[in-house]
Parts: sequence; structure tokens; C-alpha cells
Amino acid sequence: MGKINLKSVYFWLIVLVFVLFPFVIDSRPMTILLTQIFIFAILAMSYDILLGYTGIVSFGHAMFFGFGAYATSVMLKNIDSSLTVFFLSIIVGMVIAGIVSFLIGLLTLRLQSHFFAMFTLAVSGLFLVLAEKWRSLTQGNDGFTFRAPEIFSDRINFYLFVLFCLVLVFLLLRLFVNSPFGKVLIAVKENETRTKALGYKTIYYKVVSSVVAGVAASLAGSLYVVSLRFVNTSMMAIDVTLNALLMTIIGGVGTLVGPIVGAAIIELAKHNLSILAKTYPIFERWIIFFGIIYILAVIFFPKGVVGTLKEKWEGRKMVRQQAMKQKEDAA
Amino acid sequence: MEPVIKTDNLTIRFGGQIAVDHVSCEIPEKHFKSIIGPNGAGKTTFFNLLSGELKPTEGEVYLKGERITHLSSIERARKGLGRSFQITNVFPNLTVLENVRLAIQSREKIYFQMLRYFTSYKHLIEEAEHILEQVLLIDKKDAIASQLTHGEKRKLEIAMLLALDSEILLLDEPTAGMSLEEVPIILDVIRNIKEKGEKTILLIEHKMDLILDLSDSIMVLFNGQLLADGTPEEIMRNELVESAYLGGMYNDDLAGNQ
Amino acid sequence: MTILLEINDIHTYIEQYHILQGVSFQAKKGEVSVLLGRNGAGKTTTLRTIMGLNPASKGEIIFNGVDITKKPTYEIANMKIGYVPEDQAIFNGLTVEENLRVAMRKEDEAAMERQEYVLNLFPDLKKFWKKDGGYLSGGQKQMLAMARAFVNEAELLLIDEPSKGLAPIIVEKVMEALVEMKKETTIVLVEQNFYMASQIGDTYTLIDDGKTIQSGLMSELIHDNELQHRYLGIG
Amino acid sequence: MELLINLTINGLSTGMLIFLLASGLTLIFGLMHVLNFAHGGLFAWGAYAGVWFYSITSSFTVALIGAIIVGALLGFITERLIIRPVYGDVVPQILITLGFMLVISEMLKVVWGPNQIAATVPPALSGSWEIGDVLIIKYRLFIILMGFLVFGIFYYILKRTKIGLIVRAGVINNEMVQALGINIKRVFLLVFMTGAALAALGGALMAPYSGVIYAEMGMDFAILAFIVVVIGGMGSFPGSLFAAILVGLAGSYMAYYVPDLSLAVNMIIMVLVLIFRPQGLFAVKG
Repeated sequence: MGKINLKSVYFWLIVLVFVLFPFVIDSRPMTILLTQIFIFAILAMSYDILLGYTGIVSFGHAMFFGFGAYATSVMLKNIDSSLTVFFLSIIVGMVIAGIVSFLIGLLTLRLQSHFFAMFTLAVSGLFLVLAEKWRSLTQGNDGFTFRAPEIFSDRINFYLFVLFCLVLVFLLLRLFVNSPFGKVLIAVKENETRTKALGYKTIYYKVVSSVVAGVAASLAGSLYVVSLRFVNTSMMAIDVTLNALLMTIIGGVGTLVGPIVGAAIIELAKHNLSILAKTYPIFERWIIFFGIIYILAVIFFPKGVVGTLKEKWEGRKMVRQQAMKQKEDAA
Repeated sequence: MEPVIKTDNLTIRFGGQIAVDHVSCEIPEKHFKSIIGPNGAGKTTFFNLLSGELKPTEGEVYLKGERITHLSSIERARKGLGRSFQITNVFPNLTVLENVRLAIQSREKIYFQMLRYFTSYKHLIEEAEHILEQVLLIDKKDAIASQLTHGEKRKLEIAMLLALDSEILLLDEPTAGMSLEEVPIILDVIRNIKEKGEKTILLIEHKMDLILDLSDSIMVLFNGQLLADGTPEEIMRNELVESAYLGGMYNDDLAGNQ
Repeated sequence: MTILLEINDIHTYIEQYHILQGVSFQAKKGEVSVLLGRNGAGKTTTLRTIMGLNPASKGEIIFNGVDITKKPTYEIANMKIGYVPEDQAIFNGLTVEENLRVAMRKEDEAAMERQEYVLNLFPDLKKFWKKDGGYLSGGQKQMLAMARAFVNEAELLLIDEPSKGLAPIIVEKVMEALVEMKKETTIVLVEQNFYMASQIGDTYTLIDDGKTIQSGLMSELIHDNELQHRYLGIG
Repeated sequence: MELLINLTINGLSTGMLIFLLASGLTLIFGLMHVLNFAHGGLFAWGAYAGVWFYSITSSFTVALIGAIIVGALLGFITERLIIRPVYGDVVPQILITLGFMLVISEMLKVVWGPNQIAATVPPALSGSWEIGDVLIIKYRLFIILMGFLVFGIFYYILKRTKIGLIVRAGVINNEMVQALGINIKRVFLLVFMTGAALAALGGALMAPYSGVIYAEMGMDFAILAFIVVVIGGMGSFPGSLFAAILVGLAGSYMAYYVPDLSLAVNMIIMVLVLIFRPQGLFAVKG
């Protein structure tokens, strides 16, 4: 038990460091960058529930992100920009995301994994077109700006709120994946037929997993538009899905810390690329670089940063244990 | 007494081929029945029909008098039909303990508990360890399943079946592909289960000598048909069985050629 | 007699399972070599390894003096090795004619003559010439699979349990065809039906737990009841 | 009446463009069990290549042939570099082809600039015929004819030629095809290049039809193609033609009669198919 406590001490220490960070280093760009990282960390974690824990590939994550984004921005603009409406809008986004992911899951998760990937891509593509066509509500690709709740005009407040959301989502998802339910998800990923033979109705597990992932992604969308105070259809574009994918894979699938690390790496890289792009215009096409890195990562680095480190660490632990056991045996 | 499993004219066709051909049989409770027959006789297909992996083209399956022909394999597993697979089928990247724990969790009907840590279910882990002791796998409880030897995987497979605590065990060649040293250990495990007298066991096995003293009865499948069903002694004395199973119906000719 | 196929201590993994752990045998030209052993002993994997479908990780396979251990499956097949798999692998959805045409390397006059000759071995197939291969009976599928392996001139045929699941009367037909094929080519046969194996086999190789236990003349095995009992569960 | 005919022609021509994309997708899936998410990118490349070749040679024939060649080359690169390393590994395969899709779409902007490019109908095919009250736009008719021509050629190849037979056998059991002495990898490559070339041809035909081309068009059309593949049944060549025409016509009629529903109609068809016949209307026996 001592070990688990040590782990949680580290965890809360890190949280504390980030809570204190904006008060110690008074840098607005830095605060904004960290806020972005936290938001994408939530998105990437939600993606990992699908890819890393249940073993299914969805290409519709941008759609769920978009539900949150539009729910929040439309409500903040059309009702008022109070905190209550903001919280309400988060819930509305989550409910829409939950319903849509539930229906999609029920329809396609029985079929081959290709279907789910294809179907989610198609549906999210259609929602993107819908967002473009429904100009009275979304103003299409031009988008619109809106006022964020008063309290978030101080960037530090918003930073702290997002950090709070990240910690909350992390803790909830950690509980989720470590619950008996979460263990069945991993079993589904490992060997679905066997899971069925043990008496689990795997389809429900997959559907719940996709709902949880969709709902969490919607939260990330709500937070993201508030950080920008602007929304347009690019929030639903396939690039968002690619982003989540890239962060999850670079960071490490099947771990919750991995996507957070991945989000940090990608956001920092993007930040630096955009600086580079000022001198070398080729870097404006950053998708090419990320796409290539992503392809290479899938082929050569499938476990990601955290997964690889974890493997090394566990390997060492195993060697140590074996050495100890040999000593015992000798004695 | 009501038989625990009953099949009535159970038949399945694949294309033009009849894999299981009007098989009717009854298995009493707590009975140990072995199924033998040459390769391709339809033994595994018969199991798949019992466990619900396949749906028959014709005929019915009854479990304790209840018609279960239309039920899925998941529902049948929940009703107490547990099966092992001919090809080893475990969760390769989970530890041995977790493999077993998942099975216990299903039996305990902890299906949708998602907001408690799994470690808070201590009794599940203790029971998993207990079962691993029974199959002599406790030393490997923290090993990743894919790292086990073939024989150890088969033991794990049986441990998972025990963990489900199914009333009826369908064992599909549990010793297939095992090294000769490992076979007796598995047989001991099976014998232990039998001697406890709580389960109905159906066993597919090729090694005749291994099953003769274990089985209460033996049924013989040949070309999908039920050729004979009786006590081991009866089966051993049955000439039809001998010629079909052992010599491809031509033993007399063979003797003549010698 | 010259040795056509020589297998030296092959080891094969399927995924992480070490299925073959040292199989060795030789097949002499013109003979029928039978692989015996119980279920799961590694006979089918041995044939698949020869075909390159489950390549060997260790050991060597020499055919006609050429090392084929690392060759891709299609090159092995093109060295005039025909393969009849355990499940027959008929192309369901293609007609009997089309099933044969997939296998035929050429479609000239000589090839048609050859096809005619092979069809005479399996006259049933002509009756179902335009029928979907998926709707054939088990015995007809077996014959189609054998015809498909034989429709090109073959120096070596690998045949996996041709009698499996067949009624005795059909087994008889399959055997007749095998005897005919034997006149022209070398055969490596996996067979559980000991009667059939002993009738047409010249030599045997006994495999258990992925290893060769023993090889010898079939005539010797027929009289060795102890060996039969221990490894084949018969006698 | 004339309206109905015009809508039908519209629907058919869109359907044919989708068919050119979907047929390659479905062939590749049927034979190799690879769902190529980069297929839409090949379509966009075909469109750009076609416009470019047309602008320098002023010959539409050269433009189409150029697009086909570019498509086949890209198909070659995709199969060798992207598909082969992860062959048989479903999840990485899905992930990696989508990544490649974004890379090649973005490459279009590097080569031809990020802005939309105008495309014109070649003079020989521009204009229309008036038959009674019916106005038939020549280029649309041309697309329909091209679509049927391609279908006819490929149907013939699949049903009547040796290579077609091998492809059909490979769809059923590719291991056995190898054991019969056929280098299936070469067949894969050929099918992949052919599928890519068909997509590129579709793109090149699409360009004058819509008048403008842009880098994201590949993804837009790929989504329609995916819907078609689901409806028609994965791996079925006639299924993809039928479903493509269905989707094209439904979109065309709906856009006129119930414009608000035109977006949803494909969705509805797809959902209905998934509920009642999840293997698609023309499922391939496996």
C-alpha cells in the first residue's frame, strides 16, 4: 500500500506545482499555452479510452469536440455570458455527444472495426457539412465571436478552472479504467471472443466506452472555445481528430498519463513550428510534418513515450525481482 | 431425472456438407461424458452448437428442460455452460491473475460497476488465487499470459473455466499440444473436479487410454453422426466403433493383407 | 532412389507458439511418405512449413537440391509442388471450372489435355463443371482440391488428410485416385486413417509434440503394434 | 418531366463520380482487407493533375491519361510505403492510412498553392443539347458514359480474364492462391494501383463538373464513397455501382424537392442498411 500512497503524493505535488505556476511565473503566453495543453490533454485522454483501453478506432472525435464547442458558444452568445449558462452549455454539449455516440455505437460496434472507423468518419463529415450549412446558427466557416463569462476575463482564473477540469477528468477516468468495468474493457481489447465466452455482453461495454469518450471530448470542446472566445467549423474538421490521435499515440496508448504528455509535446511543437513558419513558410503546412511523424510513430513507436518508458521500467523491475528470487533460492 | 443437457436431432450443414447429423443425446446431471471420433467427425462443431457459437440448421438443445437453441453464447455462459477452447484462448497481455479475476467477476455478476477500484473487490482476488492453486499455477500469477508455456496456458484456460463456476464444463481437447510431462497434471486437475462431484463434464479427447477410466460414458461421433453411446466397456467392445474409429472400416482387409 | 525432398530439423513458430520443434524426414522420388501422429502433433504445420505458409525459423528444407526454406509460397508452388490443404480451401463462389483455372499456369492445348486426364481421375467433377464450388459435398470438394493440385504437372504433392470426414465409399474413391497419382509423382501424405496410410504409404514418419519420433518403412510399422499403440492410440 | 430527367442526369453523373472512387476502395478492401482511408486523397490528386495537364496541353484526353498515371504512381507509393509495413494489422492500418490522407492532401497545397483552382469543361464537351424541353448538359452525359464504360471494362476483366479470376479467388482465400503459385503481393500491388488510378480518373472528371478544385475535396468525396461501400457491401464491385447511383440520385432529387433533407438522406440510407442488412446490399461471400 505504501507504494500507492507515494504515487498519489507525487501526483498531488505535480498538481500543486501547476496551481502555483501562474502566480510564480507571470507570463501570459505561457499561461495560455498551458491552458491549451490541458484542454487537449482532456481530448486526448478521452480518445485513449477508445483506442488504448477498448481497442477501437474512431474518426469522429472532432464531432464530439464540436458538439461541446457549439453548445457553449451558441448558448453564451444567444442567452447570456453568465457562468450558469456556461455550465449549462457544458452539460448540453455532453448530453448531445452522449446521445450521438450511443446511437453510433449501438449501430456499428457489432461490426468489424473498419465499419466503426468509417462510419464515425462519415457521420462527423456530415455534421461538419451541417455546421457549414446551418449558417443562421453557426455562421459557417466564418464563425463568430462571443463573450466569455466575466470571471474568465482573468486568464489565470480560466487556467485554474481548466486545470481543475483536467484533474477531475483524469481522476474520474482513472477510476473508470481501474474499475471492474474498465478491466472488462481491456479484456475486450485483448480478446473479444473470449470476453464473450466469459459471459460479458461486450457490445454494451464498447458502447459505454464510446459514450464516455464522446462526453469527455465534448467538455474539451466547451473549454476550447471559451479559451478562444471564438468558434467556427474548423473545430469539427478532421484535423482535430488527427490532433487527438497524434497526442495519444505519441504520448502512449493505454495509459492516461500518455495522452497528457502527448498533448504537451504536440502543443509545444506546434507553438515552435508557428514561430518557425514566420521565417520558413513551409512550416505553415505543419500537418505534413505531424502526419509524417504520426505515420512513423504508428509503425516504429507504437507504445509512445510513456508506454516505452513504462516497459523499460517494468522490465527492470522484473529483472530485479528475478535476481532477488534467485538469491532467495540460493539461500 | 431430467437430463441437464439434451439434444434433439441436432444438425448443422455448411454448404453441402453435414457436419453434425441428427444427433440426439442426453447427459444426466454430474455425469462425465467423453466424446470421441476421428478428426473431422464433428466433435468441435457439436460443442459449438452446445455452447451457442453456432446455430443449428435443424434440431434443438435443451438445458435442464429449457429450450436454449435460440440463445446466444453469452446467455448460455450465464446460464452455466462454460467451455474451454481447442486453440488456447486467453487474454495474452494480462497477468494470469487478471485472467482468472475477470472470469470470477463475471460469475459474481459485477458487470457494470464503473466507479469503484477493482482492488476493492478483495475477495475476487483471493478466490482467483485459490483457483490458481488448484491448477498448480499460483507461482505464475503475476506473469503475463503470453509468456506462459503451452501447457501452462491450458491450465490457465481450465482455471478460468473453474472460476466461472459453470455447472457444465465443455472441455475441448484440454491436453492438445501439451508435452507428455504436462498431460498427467491436467488430468489430475480434471480428475479433481470430477471427484468433487459438483459438475457435469463433457470432454473431447483423442487419447483413448486417458479417458477410459475417467468417463462415466462415452459417445462416438463419425461423419457427424452419433455412432454409439455407452459405458466405456460397451464402447470398447463395440465392433462398429472399433472399425470406424480405429481402422477406417477396413480392419478386416488389413488383417487379410498381413 | 534419389531423394526429392529433404527436411532437416525444422522449427516453426505460429505467433508465439513453438509448434514444430525439430521435424526431419526425407521423401524419395516416386514414393509415398506418410506423416503420422495424433491430433495437434504438428503434421499439418509441417506441410504448411514446406509450402512456406508458416515459414520455418530454423532448419532447412531441400527440394530437388534447392534450399526452399526461405522462399515465398508462390515460388515454392511454382517449383511444381502441389498442395491439398486440410480444409480443402475450395474457392466458394467460383465454379468447379474456375477453381481449376486459377491453378492452371497455362491454358494451351497441352494444358487442356492434362486437365482432361486429371478429370478422368475424378469423373464426378465433370458433372458439376459449372457448379459453385461452395455447394459441393465434402467428398467432391476433396476431389476438386486434389484435382486442383494435380492439374499442373507436379513433382511433389503435399496432401493433408484426404479421408477426413468422408464416408468410406468416398474414401475408397480418393484412394483409387491417389494410387493413380502415385504412378506419376511423389507424395507426402498426412493421414489419420491408418488403414489408408498403410495401404498406399511406402515410408512413414511419426511426429509427436512437434518432433520426429521415428521414420521407417511402412511394412515395418504395420507389424509394430507397440509403436502403433503408443503414438497412434490404436491396436 | 424535363425536370425529372435533368435531376436524374445530375444524380447519375454524381453517382458515377462516387462510383469511380468507391469501386477502387471496395476492390482493395475485398482482396486485401485494407480499408484505405487515403483513397480520397488520390481522388484530389487526380483532380489537380487533370487540371494541370489540361492547362499545359489543352487536351482533355491527355489530362485524363495524365491523372490516371499520377493516380497509379501514387497508388504504388501508398502500397509500398504505407500499407505493406502494417499489412494484416487492422488498427495501425486504419490509423496510418488516415494520416497519409492528410499528408497527401496537404501536399497538394505545397505543390499547387493553398487556394481553390478553377477548372473548365473542354470545348468539345461543353454546352448542351436541347431535346424537346429537356436540356441535356453534354459533360454530365459524358461522365455517365465514362462511368458505365469503366464498369463494363472492369466487370469484363473480373469475370472473363485470368487476372480477374485470380483477384476473385484471392478475395475468397488469398493463402490458397499463393499455394497455387501466384505471387499475390504483385496482384495486390496491381489492384491497389488500379484502384488508385480509378480514384484519380474520378477526380479528373470531377474537376470540370464542379468548376473548382480544392485540397479538401478528397475528404468530402471519400465520405460519400464510404457511405457507398457500406451500402453496397464491402468488397462488392456491382454493389458499389448500385449504391453509388442510389446515393447520387437520392442526393439529386432531395436537393430539389426537400433541400433541408438532402444532407440527411445518405445518412438515412446508410443507417437503414446498417440496421437491416449490416453486411451491405451486395454482400460478398467470405
